[in-house]
Amino acid sequence: MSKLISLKKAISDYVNDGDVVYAAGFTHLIPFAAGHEIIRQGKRNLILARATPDLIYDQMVAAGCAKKVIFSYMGNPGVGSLRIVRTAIEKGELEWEEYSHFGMITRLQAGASGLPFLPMNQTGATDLEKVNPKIKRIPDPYGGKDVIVVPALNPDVAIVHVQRADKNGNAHLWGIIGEQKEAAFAAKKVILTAEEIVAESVIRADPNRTMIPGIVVSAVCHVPFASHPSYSQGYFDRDNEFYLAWDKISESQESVQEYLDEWVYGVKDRNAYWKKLGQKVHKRLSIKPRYSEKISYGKY
Amino acid sequence: MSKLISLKKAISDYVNDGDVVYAAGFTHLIPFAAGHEIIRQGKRNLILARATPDLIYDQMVAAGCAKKVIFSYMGNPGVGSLRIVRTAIEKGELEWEEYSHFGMITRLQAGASGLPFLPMNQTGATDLEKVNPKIKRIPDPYGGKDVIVVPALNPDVAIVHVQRADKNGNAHLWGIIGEQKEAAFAAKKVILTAEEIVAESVIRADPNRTMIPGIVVSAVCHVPFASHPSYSQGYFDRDNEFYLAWDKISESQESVQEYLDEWVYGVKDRNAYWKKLGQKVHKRLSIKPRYSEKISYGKY
Amino acid sequence: MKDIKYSSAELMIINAARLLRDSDVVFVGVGQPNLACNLAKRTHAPNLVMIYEAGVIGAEPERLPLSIGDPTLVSGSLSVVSMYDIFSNYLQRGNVDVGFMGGAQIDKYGNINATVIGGYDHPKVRLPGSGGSQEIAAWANRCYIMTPHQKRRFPEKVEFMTSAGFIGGRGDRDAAGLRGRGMVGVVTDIGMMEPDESGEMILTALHPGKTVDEAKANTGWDLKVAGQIRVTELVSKKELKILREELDPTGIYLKSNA
Amino acid sequence: MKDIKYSSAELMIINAARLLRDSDVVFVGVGQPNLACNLAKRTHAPNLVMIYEAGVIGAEPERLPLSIGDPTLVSGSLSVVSMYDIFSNYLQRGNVDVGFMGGAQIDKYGNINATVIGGYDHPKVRLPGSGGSQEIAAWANRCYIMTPHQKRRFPEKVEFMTSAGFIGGRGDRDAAGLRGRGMVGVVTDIGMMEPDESGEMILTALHPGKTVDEAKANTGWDLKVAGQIRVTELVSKKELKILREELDPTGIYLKSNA
Repeated sequence: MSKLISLKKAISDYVNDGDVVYAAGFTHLIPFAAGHEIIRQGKRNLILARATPDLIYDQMVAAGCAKKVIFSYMGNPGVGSLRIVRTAIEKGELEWEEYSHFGMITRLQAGASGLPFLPMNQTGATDLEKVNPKIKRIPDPYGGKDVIVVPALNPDVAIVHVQRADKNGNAHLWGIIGEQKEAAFAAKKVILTAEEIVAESVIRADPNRTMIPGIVVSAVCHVPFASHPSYSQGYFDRDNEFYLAWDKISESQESVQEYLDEWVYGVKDRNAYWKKLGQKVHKRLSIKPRYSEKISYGKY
Repeated sequence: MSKLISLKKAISDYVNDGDVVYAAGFTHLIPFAAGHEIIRQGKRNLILARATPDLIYDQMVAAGCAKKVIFSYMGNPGVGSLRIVRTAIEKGELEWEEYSHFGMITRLQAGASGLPFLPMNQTGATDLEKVNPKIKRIPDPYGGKDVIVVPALNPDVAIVHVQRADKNGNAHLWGIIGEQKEAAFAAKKVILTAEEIVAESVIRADPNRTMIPGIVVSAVCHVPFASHPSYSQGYFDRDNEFYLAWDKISESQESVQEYLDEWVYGVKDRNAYWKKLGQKVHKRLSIKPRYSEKISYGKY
Repeated sequence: MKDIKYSSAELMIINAARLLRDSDVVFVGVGQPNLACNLAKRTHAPNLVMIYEAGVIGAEPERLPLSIGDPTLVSGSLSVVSMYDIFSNYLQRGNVDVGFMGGAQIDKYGNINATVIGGYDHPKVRLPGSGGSQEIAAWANRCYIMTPHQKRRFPEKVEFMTSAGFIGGRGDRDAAGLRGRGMVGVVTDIGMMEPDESGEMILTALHPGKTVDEAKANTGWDLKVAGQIRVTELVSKKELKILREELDPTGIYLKSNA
Repeated sequence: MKDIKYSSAELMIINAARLLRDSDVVFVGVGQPNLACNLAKRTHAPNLVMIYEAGVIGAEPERLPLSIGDPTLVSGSLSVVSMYDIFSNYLQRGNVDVGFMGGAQIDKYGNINATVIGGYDHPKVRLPGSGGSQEIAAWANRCYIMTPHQKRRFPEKVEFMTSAGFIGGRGDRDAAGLRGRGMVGVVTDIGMMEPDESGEMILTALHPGKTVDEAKANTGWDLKVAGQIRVTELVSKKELKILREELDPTGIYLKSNA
């Protein structure tokens, strides 16, 4: 029953040209390794959905993988503009569909719940509603103000990076948990990358920590450091220098191409990428442990 | 900023006659101590809401505290009928309002979210919809089947028992987490009882475990064993013998009155109740620890 | 083999267990359904994933759980989630293969009453109510029920429809747009009923030694019989041994209808 | 005191910090709002609860967070929840007292544009978009914004309303049924604007040494001035010391507009 395969095979088997892909995460656990593998395999016409598209979507758009983005905040987190996506939109070269954060996450929550839509209260700001026909308003059947509704989002594939999973895809994650759970339940297929593959007994020792159950997972891939230059809470730090560097790299097509050639096309997999980063970077990103207090579930 | 007070004071200050009370829990962490204190203080005309009213609501109804129950499954869990509530309904002495589990929990989730209502998919079983006018159906604005909607439930008071909390009400809970979080966010006031009051640093050592934040809590009460005869995962076992015994006790008004006289009116507080239970019961309910695997959040 | 003795409960549990497939995700109730699932897991379905409406996924109870929220279901399980999540992300989303139903009455179209006998507003017998069964019946891929074959339990039409089978016939279920296939098997102590093309429950199997007449006499509607009626496999020593020695050694759930 | 030197950023951050009350629950952004909140916490508001849209409650960052999802916000915080929970249970439910807004434009009625300059379909400058600001503006009890006082940042009417202030006047906000009180304070490097009874932002305070004429000249609408105009308290050595030595020792956010 093991779903443990290489990331290369997972992307090849479960991501098709034209798919709606949700590479989940809010700043934390961003699945860069999977994004790079998608670029290497030359997937095309993807619809890239995420509340917060960041550098990995910038890179995938730069590599020509995407025809559209669905988002609610498009930025280089903590740095500034997401130059490539932004320029592609300004030039009319990329389709986009836009929500507020709550609208975007509500779409996923509806998808995860198997509902056709979910409501939100009014915000008074109606301009997004005017430009996005998927955002509608309906009466409150209990006599209050009209509510805003958005339709379910059910991506073809969700890609989620986690701290630890067993070979069946039961996964513990902690720190900022953004919309990972919702993306996994909403999607038709789920590719999991994990810092560590652990025995099922480790998962079963703390079931309240399991946010994604194996029953919704298609593939489990052991990919340490898959989230670099983002981070994995408790494993390594965010590479802020790279986020700053990307602000420069993404200023010209040439430097972007050079980056992709060297760091994506030029490496076989994440292991090669991590080695290439070198010990100085490894050391800069290393962190000391800070442990949780244990709890007892009790023998019953 | 400490909200730590006695349970007696908490019930006196925050529970008023006529309130909608949600004493949360699905078999686990049922706040019996708070229910007994409500009985001792002679609160009247309460509307008792919970997906799964069990023995504590049976006792509160028997003691004359309630005028109505709102529920989705009324039973003595694992044993059978909830005799007192059932008889009161059959005799027309108690009002009731009824949902499916999902309907009941959806009402709370809407309440917790600050929404006027939430939708559910159709189930084909329409009889409950016919007898409960709060259950409505509305069109799917995206062209699918009509959906069923239920209105938000915002109890006046939620009572939640937790394994550990700090004095401000930030609480860790684990094991079956039922609808505790939703009840706490939905309610206007929250009374927390806790097996242990811990330093804030214990809570901060595992923030992903915190399901209820102090900012929504009105009172924190240190009440070990507050959930007996239900249980607290990792602390003690469910007293199944009592659940079986209640099936007999609740057969006659006399034996119920005797029970209340001895175990509720006859004891000052939960501490006295627990002592009165005696060492044999304590030993029968004691459990051996089974610890979670620790995680690291990392020093950043 | 013919001198193996078993109770009605054991007969039903063993036959229900056989309906489960390896890797099924099952929404389990306590009592007999729990025993059936654990028996299947210990025989032909080792990868069965047991889900409880209390929010527990992948339970591996070390002792016999005495309620649906027993702490033994939690310790060592794969995941524990909120009630809202279990009903939305698991059940409504379509992640549950099998649901086990309970109820006081089940009718000709597999509809279940677990709410009330007599009028709703002035009940003669007030039953526990839906709990999760309204949703399980609608959204699990396959639903089963185990119940002794008695006329009062099988009326032609339930007095209150707590959970939908095929409503007034299969077309009604399709019209409501329910994702699950509905009540696909009723296991009794006489045999088994399954829906025909119209959604009517018909007799499709008999346990060894039981007869069509017994089944008809104990059913509240004019029970049709399948063209090919199956006789269920004999209860095996192995199945009984697991039930009696490992799963319910004190016979809490096995003794009924002995 | 008059020889204390500070940057525009420091002036705005210190004045924003002063608007926070002890025990406020604040929805914090990174950068200047984060510094303002941490400054308030270290001075007059030790019980301030800082919430981040990444889902972190009660953060006590040990280093300067460089993004809204910095791991230092998580380690040692009171709680971490999903994005859906932070927007529904916290913000929409009304558990947030203060929201700090950002945006490229803010208009006469406190509405914010963080979406686009030029037409939406063919943008001249495509900005990041709403993120959480549409909801923060609607549902936090009090909203503040810090922004340099420049004409292009203060147009009479935003080109795209990402987040509502008072829309076309206070009546519009009431009609939409928004729970929060809206944009109650705009802190600039010249002074402060607050809404009058109609919801129009008017000049209510000046920083020491600044003038009404400066404010008017740098505002895109005909800026009204409050009857009683306040002069803000001088920036103190203590406030500057905390900012410079404890909170942003390398001056990442403090240096701007120096």
